[in-house]
Amino acid sequence: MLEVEGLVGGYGAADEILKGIDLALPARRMAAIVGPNGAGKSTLLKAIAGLLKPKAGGIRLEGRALGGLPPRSIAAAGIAFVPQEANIFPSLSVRENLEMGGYLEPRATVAQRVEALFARFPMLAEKRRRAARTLSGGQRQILAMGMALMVAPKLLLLDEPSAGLSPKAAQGLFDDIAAIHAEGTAILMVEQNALEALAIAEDGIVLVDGRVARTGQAAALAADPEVRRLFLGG
Amino acid sequence: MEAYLVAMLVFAGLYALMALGLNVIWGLAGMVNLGLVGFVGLGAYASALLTTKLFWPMPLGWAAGAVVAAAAGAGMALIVARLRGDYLAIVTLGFAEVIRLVASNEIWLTNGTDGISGIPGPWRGDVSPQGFNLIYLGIVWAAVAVAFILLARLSHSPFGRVLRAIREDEDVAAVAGKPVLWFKVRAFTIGAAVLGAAGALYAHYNAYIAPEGFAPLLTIYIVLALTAGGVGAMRGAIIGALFVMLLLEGTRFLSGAIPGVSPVQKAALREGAIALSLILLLRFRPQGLIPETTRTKASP
Amino acid sequence: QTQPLVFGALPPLTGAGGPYGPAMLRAAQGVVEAANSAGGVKGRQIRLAFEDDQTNPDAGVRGARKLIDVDRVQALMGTWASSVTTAVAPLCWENRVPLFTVSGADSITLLPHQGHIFRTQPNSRLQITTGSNWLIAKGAKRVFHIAAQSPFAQSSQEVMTERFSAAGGSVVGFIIYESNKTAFRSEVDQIMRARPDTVVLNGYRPDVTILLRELFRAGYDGRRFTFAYAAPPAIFESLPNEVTNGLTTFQPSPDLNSTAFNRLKASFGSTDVDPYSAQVHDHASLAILAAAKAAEATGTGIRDAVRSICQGDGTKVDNVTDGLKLIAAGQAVNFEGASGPCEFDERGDIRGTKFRYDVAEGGRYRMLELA
Amino acid sequence: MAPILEIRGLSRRFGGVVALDGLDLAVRPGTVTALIGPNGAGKSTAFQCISGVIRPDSGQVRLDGRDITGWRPDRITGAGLVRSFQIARGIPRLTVLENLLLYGPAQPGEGVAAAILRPAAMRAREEALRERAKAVAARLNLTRVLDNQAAALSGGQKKLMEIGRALMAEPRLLLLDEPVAGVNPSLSAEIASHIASLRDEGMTVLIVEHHMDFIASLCDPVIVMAEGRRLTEGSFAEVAADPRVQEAYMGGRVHA
Amino acid sequence: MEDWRDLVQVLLNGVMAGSVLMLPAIGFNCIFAVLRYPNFAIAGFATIGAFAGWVANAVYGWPIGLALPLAFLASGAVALLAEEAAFRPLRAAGPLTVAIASVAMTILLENVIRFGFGNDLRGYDLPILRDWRFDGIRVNPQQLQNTGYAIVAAAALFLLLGFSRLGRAMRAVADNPVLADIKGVDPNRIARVAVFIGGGLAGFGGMLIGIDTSIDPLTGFRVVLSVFAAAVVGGLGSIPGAALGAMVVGVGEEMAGVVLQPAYRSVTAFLAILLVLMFRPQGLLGGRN
Ligand SMILES: Nc1ncnc2c1ncn2[C@@H]1O[C@H](COP(=O)(O)OP(=O)(O)OP(=O)(O)O)[C@@H](O)[C@H]1O
Ligand SMILES: Nc1ncnc2c1ncn2[C@@H]1O[C@H](COP(=O)(O)OP(=O)(O)OP(=O)(O)O)[C@@H](O)[C@H]1O
Ligand SMILES: [Mg+2]
Ligand SMILES: [Mg+2]
Repeated sequence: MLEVEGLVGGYGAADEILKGIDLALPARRMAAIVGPNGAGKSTLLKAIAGLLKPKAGGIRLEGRALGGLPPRSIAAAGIAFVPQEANIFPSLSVRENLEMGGYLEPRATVAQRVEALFARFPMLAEKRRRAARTLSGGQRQILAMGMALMVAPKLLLLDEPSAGLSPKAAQGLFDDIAAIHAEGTAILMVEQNALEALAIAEDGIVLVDGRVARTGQAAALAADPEVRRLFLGG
Repeated sequence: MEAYLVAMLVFAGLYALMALGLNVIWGLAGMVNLGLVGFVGLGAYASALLTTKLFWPMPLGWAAGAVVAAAAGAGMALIVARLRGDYLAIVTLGFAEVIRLVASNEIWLTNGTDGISGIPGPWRGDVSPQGFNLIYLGIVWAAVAVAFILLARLSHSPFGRVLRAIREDEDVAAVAGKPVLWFKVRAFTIGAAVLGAAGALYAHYNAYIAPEGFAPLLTIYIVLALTAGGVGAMRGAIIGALFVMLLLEGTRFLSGAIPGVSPVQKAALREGAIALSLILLLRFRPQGLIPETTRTKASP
Repeated sequence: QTQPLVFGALPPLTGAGGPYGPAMLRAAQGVVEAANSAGGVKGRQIRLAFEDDQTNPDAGVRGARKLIDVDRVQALMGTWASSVTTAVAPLCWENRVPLFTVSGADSITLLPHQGHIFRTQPNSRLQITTGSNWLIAKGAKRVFHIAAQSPFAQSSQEVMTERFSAAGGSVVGFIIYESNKTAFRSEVDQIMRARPDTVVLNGYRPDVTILLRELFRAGYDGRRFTFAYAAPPAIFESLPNEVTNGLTTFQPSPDLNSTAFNRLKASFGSTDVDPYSAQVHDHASLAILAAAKAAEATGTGIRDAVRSICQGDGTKVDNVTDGLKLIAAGQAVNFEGASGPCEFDERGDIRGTKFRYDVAEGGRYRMLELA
Repeated sequence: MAPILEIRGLSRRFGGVVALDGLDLAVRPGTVTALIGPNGAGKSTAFQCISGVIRPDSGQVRLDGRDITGWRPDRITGAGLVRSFQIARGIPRLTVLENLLLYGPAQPGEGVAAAILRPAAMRAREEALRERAKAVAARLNLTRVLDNQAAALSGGQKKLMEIGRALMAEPRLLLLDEPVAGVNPSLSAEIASHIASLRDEGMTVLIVEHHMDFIASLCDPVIVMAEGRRLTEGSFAEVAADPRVQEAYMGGRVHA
Repeated sequence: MEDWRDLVQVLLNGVMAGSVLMLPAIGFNCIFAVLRYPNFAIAGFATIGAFAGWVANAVYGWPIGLALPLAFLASGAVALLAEEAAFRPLRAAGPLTVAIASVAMTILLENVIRFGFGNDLRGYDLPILRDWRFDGIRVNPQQLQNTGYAIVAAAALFLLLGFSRLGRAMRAVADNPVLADIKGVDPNRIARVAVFIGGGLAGFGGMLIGIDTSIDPLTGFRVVLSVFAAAVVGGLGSIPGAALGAMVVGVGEEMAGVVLQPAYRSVTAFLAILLVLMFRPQGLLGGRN
């Protein structure tokens, strides 16, 4: 469903952070991307989501070229993205943040999904009227995830969704991700909590220095001693 | 023609000095100061009054102009310590208006809107008008050079580094162990001193000052000069001042060449052209002519 | 001698003086054209260079520098704001360029100008004394003086207090206001509370327009008295007649049947002549005639010749065409201008001016008297 | 041994939210103490109050027995306590190197006269700080990006710089707020061993973290917070065995 | 002050003065709320609106009720043009750079008007009504009506921003334009809406100023300081804040005669501003950022 071919891109003068990425994600599949800090994982997701103009190479969703489209068009094409940083609207209330998550959805659906999310995350319900800037680090992370769940995307891009979550919350989050995936959504997820991520994903991708270093079945990668030593911390 | 060019270079030097002063406060420390003309005015009045009423020697008057403005700058920094960005802008704007209104209304001290005339200039009257012009050109640009060297050193020192940090995130600078208020006060004081000195030099060149001379128009010119040159870079302040002076004066000659328009329309075209050039400059060089660069490299 | 003779004008074309400057410049240009068609000064054509002083001393000084150093003008004319005039005055005398001005501040001619300043505007003390005397004669007892902050607000007040108390009346209130504002309601309330029979509006066009409107709204029905420059005929375009009816203005004026004034009026066509344009008309005429009269058409020559062409027993002339002809013929002339007889005392102040008083009626001015 | 940091009855509310509700805790010198607790327990708020960035409503913070409640942040830093921010707050337009140098203490060049005259003392100090900064950067895998503006860092690199800056200040007591969230596991293991060696050199560290392996390998004791109060304290094994902690925090699954 | 009525009168005068500043201040804050930069070109937009309305009213004889919407549309369109041509490419360089460019834009617009219309003062074709008097206190029906216009516009905009989908999107773009884009909002479209409304309100307000006084190329420039002050005191980006701030500045200025002298009008207003900011550095109704 998602195909990335020879993708080269970056920021301004540093325009070769990604040095030729090839990957393919079939429909309904989940892949976890792992790799050292600064490898280009977030850059890859940003490129797919339309935040960066690729310098070379192509990105296609169901055969349709996405390269060069603005983020909103990519969102409309069915890709939801949760960025690693700056992933909430600080001065909007929690409720409004969720509503913004469903900006492209019909009104009735939005109201319904907000209630569903409040039921799933009581913390959000409790703070629904508070400005998002007052949330703690972990609470923000949950809100960001909640915003992505306001739509029913074909492909979900997650950049370190579990960062800053307590073990319990992280576990809940991974359960949720697995559930969303089970409902048929394709997921591309960057995680430093690599063992957890590889445990629920089907495919694994190791990104090093702007290149795909290894790909394969998630379980196989997680078991590979070389990969463990270099990227998974033991 | 030469006399005119020299005179305009004197003005450009005075503007450059003001832009340098503003750059310390705004460019480095990030405190928006739209009241710079107030500090310029304070310096001008202090020096003019001391030299004409108390007959202080000129250099002492200039120094006093700088000191008075610096004191006001320190006070301002203390008062507005909690304010940021645009909130600071309105307070400083207001400050300049207050200075102008006090100068207009407190006639016993400032001679009101009549202004103060007969302010002495070095060797003025002893040498030819052009001789005086040249002497003043030397004095003003020497002042610019000294200010530039000192301020560039400040800017590239650890002191400048802390100011830049404060400009972007006060909390972090505080957690880094820097007394934020004390840094702000020093930056404002230094910048205001330069502005005050510029004002004093201005007064003794024109021989006359009046409250209307310290209207917001001058602030606009200097702010435009600094932005055109590049906020944060000391060289930018000087280049920007020269650029603005070139625009102000160059447009005179261009607008003179347009046929078929009335004088008011010419004046409108000229001012419009100045504004448009600045907009275009920013449009194509948003960081100004000399963008701020960092000097501290890992491998020198 | 084929080089043209250059004069410089420095009127406010933008900024607070913007409503006045353009007409002032036009008046000067008209005179220069007339002189050129009359053959110029000793065969030399005249060029009028001008710069906008932006109603700001800083810009004024830069403009004056350009006129003096680049255009090499032999005379400067048409400075309006007192601060601009005072700022450019030192440049003028240092460079031996006479300066003709309409600024009213008393202090201007007190500068050490070595004869370089000629002021066609009666100084503010004289104007306000004359105006006060007239009001007293018309029976004003309780006057309110409201003045824009300017170099003569304070001295006007001193004169008025002195005049009115000497005549048994009083100045029942005095306000200096900031002119660059859009609302003066509380000021008007203060006037209403003082119950004056006369309000003297000592400001400029934009603020006087607002004050008149506000006085009308508040229901003030006493006399309103102001300078003609603050309420020139153009004011009828920005205020309805109900508001302006009864407004009295005064201005220094030539004899009623002054041909100079009428000619200027005709050349202005639809727009009306305000006192400042009349004065600048005379600036240009004086400079041209003086240049023709002087041995050498330089700044110093002009400075020294001005008094010889505008006072004395020469043939009365009211325009440059006739004047140039007579001077070329070696005759003495006495120029009488559109703003008055143009006679200067030793400080450069205008002397012996008459004043005219008009009242607004149905969207135009009717002259009350000339005194 | 007397605690280096002691907190008594610290309370802070935001509007209707009680973020801290009478927090008591003590950190013994020479330890790496962990502060853990569910999201929203008040850990970061506690750091804000301790470091002087916000004022507590009531309660006391003592450093070496000295009451530092309500001090300005720079004074607290001067007294030897430095904290990092949970959501990395690099000075965006300074380079990584400059960000690190900024935290260097005792730079005489921060005075106006010295900045202009550039005495040898200033240059020497600058050189020393620069060497330190490079060493710190090397430890944190930041050498390659030293000349990058802080805004041009990856998420994880920002967090690493956050740790690096705090280290530059050479504090006696270091407060780290989720230092390794978003940091690659291999690197976070290295960071753990670096912190351990700093402890051995005499530094005291208080860490908020959610990574259990990191805490288990490094921290003793572990203080658990919930709802603005201290819930319990003990070795990692002790608190991990506490059913209340498991229920509120661990969610039953522990990687250790 | 001899009488309580005098005090009431001063307050009332302040409200009248403030209501003239209100719409431009709201326009200013409307643009600030989304784009986060102070747009000083609001002065130019006000002048454009005043002149557009004047042309319609005095030249073509339109009634004021029709000329006012035209003033809104004309200045809104000019604001949009200025934004797209000049400011948008600068946004990346930071709010202050845009602010400076907007000062230049004001000078440019002032001179465009001057080129076309000269410096003459002009008035609308409108009778001037006498004040109503209540127990010695005077109110002018026209000024009251202007206050009414301003309040209605403020309320409408407040409701729009606070409760509609568009309003939410506007605030979201203000907070985090990139994230808004990711969620499907076109930040540029939202910015255009805000700029159009803000510029339009400024023009509408400019015309009200013209109705109350008279117009010339400096009409907007004369009030820009007070407008900016009103926006800041009320809290940057806050619509009701701008309305409240305008009242504070208006009353502050009218108090000049009571506190100091009328010549110190700006000073009293400034002191009021300083006082407010001392206690609320983010303005009366401003949120923290
Ligand atoms: N400025 C604020 N205004 C209102 N509420 C706030 C504010 N700051 C924090 N809170 C609330 O206080 C509580 C504690 O927040 P804090 O950031 O201290 O949590 P934490 O323990 O650090 O959580 P995490 O592990 O998720 O970072 C949270 O419920 C949070 O929403
Ligand atoms: N805005 C930017 N401008 C220039 N360079 C950038 C920018 N953002 C990131 N980089 C650089 O691009 C490289 C890749 O960054 P990216 O954010 O993709 O890393 P990552 O793999 O997501 O790392 P992490 O796990 O730390 O989040 C890094 O070296 C970083 O320094
Ligand atoms: Mg990343
Ligand atoms: Mg936290």
